[in-house]
Amino acid sequence: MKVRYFAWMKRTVGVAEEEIVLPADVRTVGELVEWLRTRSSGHAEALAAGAAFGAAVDQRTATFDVRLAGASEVAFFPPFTGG
Amino acid sequence: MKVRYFAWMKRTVGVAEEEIVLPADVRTVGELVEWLRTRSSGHAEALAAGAAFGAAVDQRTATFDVRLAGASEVAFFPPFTGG
Amino acid sequence: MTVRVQEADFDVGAELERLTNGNRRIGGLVVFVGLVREMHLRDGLHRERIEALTLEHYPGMTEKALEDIETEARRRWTLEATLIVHRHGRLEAGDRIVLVAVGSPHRDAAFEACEFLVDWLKTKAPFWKLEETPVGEKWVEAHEGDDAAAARWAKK
Amino acid sequence: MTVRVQEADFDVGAELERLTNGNRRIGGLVVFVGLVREMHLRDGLHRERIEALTLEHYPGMTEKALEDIETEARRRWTLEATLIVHRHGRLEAGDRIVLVAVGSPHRDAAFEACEFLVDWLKTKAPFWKLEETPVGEKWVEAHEGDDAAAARWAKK
Repeated sequence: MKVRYFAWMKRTVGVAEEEIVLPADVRTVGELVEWLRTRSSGHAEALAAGAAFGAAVDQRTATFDVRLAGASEVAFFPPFTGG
Repeated sequence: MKVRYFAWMKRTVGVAEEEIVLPADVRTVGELVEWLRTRSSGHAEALAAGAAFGAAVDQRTATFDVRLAGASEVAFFPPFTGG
Repeated sequence: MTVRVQEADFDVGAELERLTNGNRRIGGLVVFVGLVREMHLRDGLHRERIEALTLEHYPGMTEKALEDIETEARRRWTLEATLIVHRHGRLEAGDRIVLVAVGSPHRDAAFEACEFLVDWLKTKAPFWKLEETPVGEKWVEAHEGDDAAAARWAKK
Repeated sequence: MTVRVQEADFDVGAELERLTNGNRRIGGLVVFVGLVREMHLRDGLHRERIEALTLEHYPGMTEKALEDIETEARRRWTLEATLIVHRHGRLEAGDRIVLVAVGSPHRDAAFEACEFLVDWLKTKAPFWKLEETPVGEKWVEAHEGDDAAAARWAKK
């Protein structure tokens, strides 16, 4: 599964995207966040519990309880500031 | 003083504008309306008591109690339907 | 602040370019373009198509009214640029009638001021529409919705 | 219904001409153009000018989000034509960022739908602004006013 990061999260994690093999016990976006935090200090900082960030599953905005079964791309990003 | 008519009022009165000499006892827009009604049947119809029309004195919208002293142009017209 | 009444069509892109060019304080530009809509008039059993219309106006008063409206908008909102171009004469379905453009640092002010200008234009500017139908010419009657639209701004 | 995300500038007049051309059911066209406003950032004792910004976006998701927003607008209002063009990449003060245009038989619907689209764009489309200041780059933080502006449409 592809995991992507945007804006300042990309710089904090250190990569724009990475391929991961999803562990069997990681079933939701929230569980993925917890698992990713253990990968590096950059991940831990970007995905910290108090940080304001959102997620998308297969390019649609997703809350943390959304299931990952069948998903090919998950993204994390700060609040949108466009327009 | 010049008196002007617009839209259907121009056709009903029969002229787009006319020069009048204001009688001494005609002091307001309302008094001018009453006086103009006596000039022809077209005037009487266009400026009838129940008709919906507005007025302007020197090209600014005016209510019927506005005084005519010093005015050089009075206009009568149906409600605006532009834009 | 620009107000123009003209018979000729206007070029929306060129007008906006001229309006905002060089003003780096504008964050939002809101534009209204009014067009002649193809309409049908139900008259007895027949449904008649309106082919075109003629916009009569009161030269001199029109410019004063548009300037008054624009001054009022600038009193209510912080605006960097305003433009009103209104056509008169004969217009066919699909033709542009009016252009109202408002540039402001903030988009809320631009939206509100533009809608205010359009609502007021409909009720405070001396224009009258004469429609051409297959059965003859017909003066358009005032629309109650327009008065209601203009009236909501009186509450401010 | 058209949604485009592009690095290149757009020509407002040409876009509107293409959008409305031949559609004689449009009575009102409301257009929003968002521009990069020259801003100043207060940072300690210094007032630093923002020279330019870079708009990062999420290709793929952006188009989906813009299409969702447009579909929602068309569900709520009777619209004849809608267009969203959003730029990404580096932009300087005075540059155009976004174009939103809505054509409807009635002006009220056009105004409401255009403002709705702009409010939603700010909060639902995956764009992030990186500002260039004389003291370095700075990611823009989310603006509470934008969430409030988008939230008012949830009541409908």
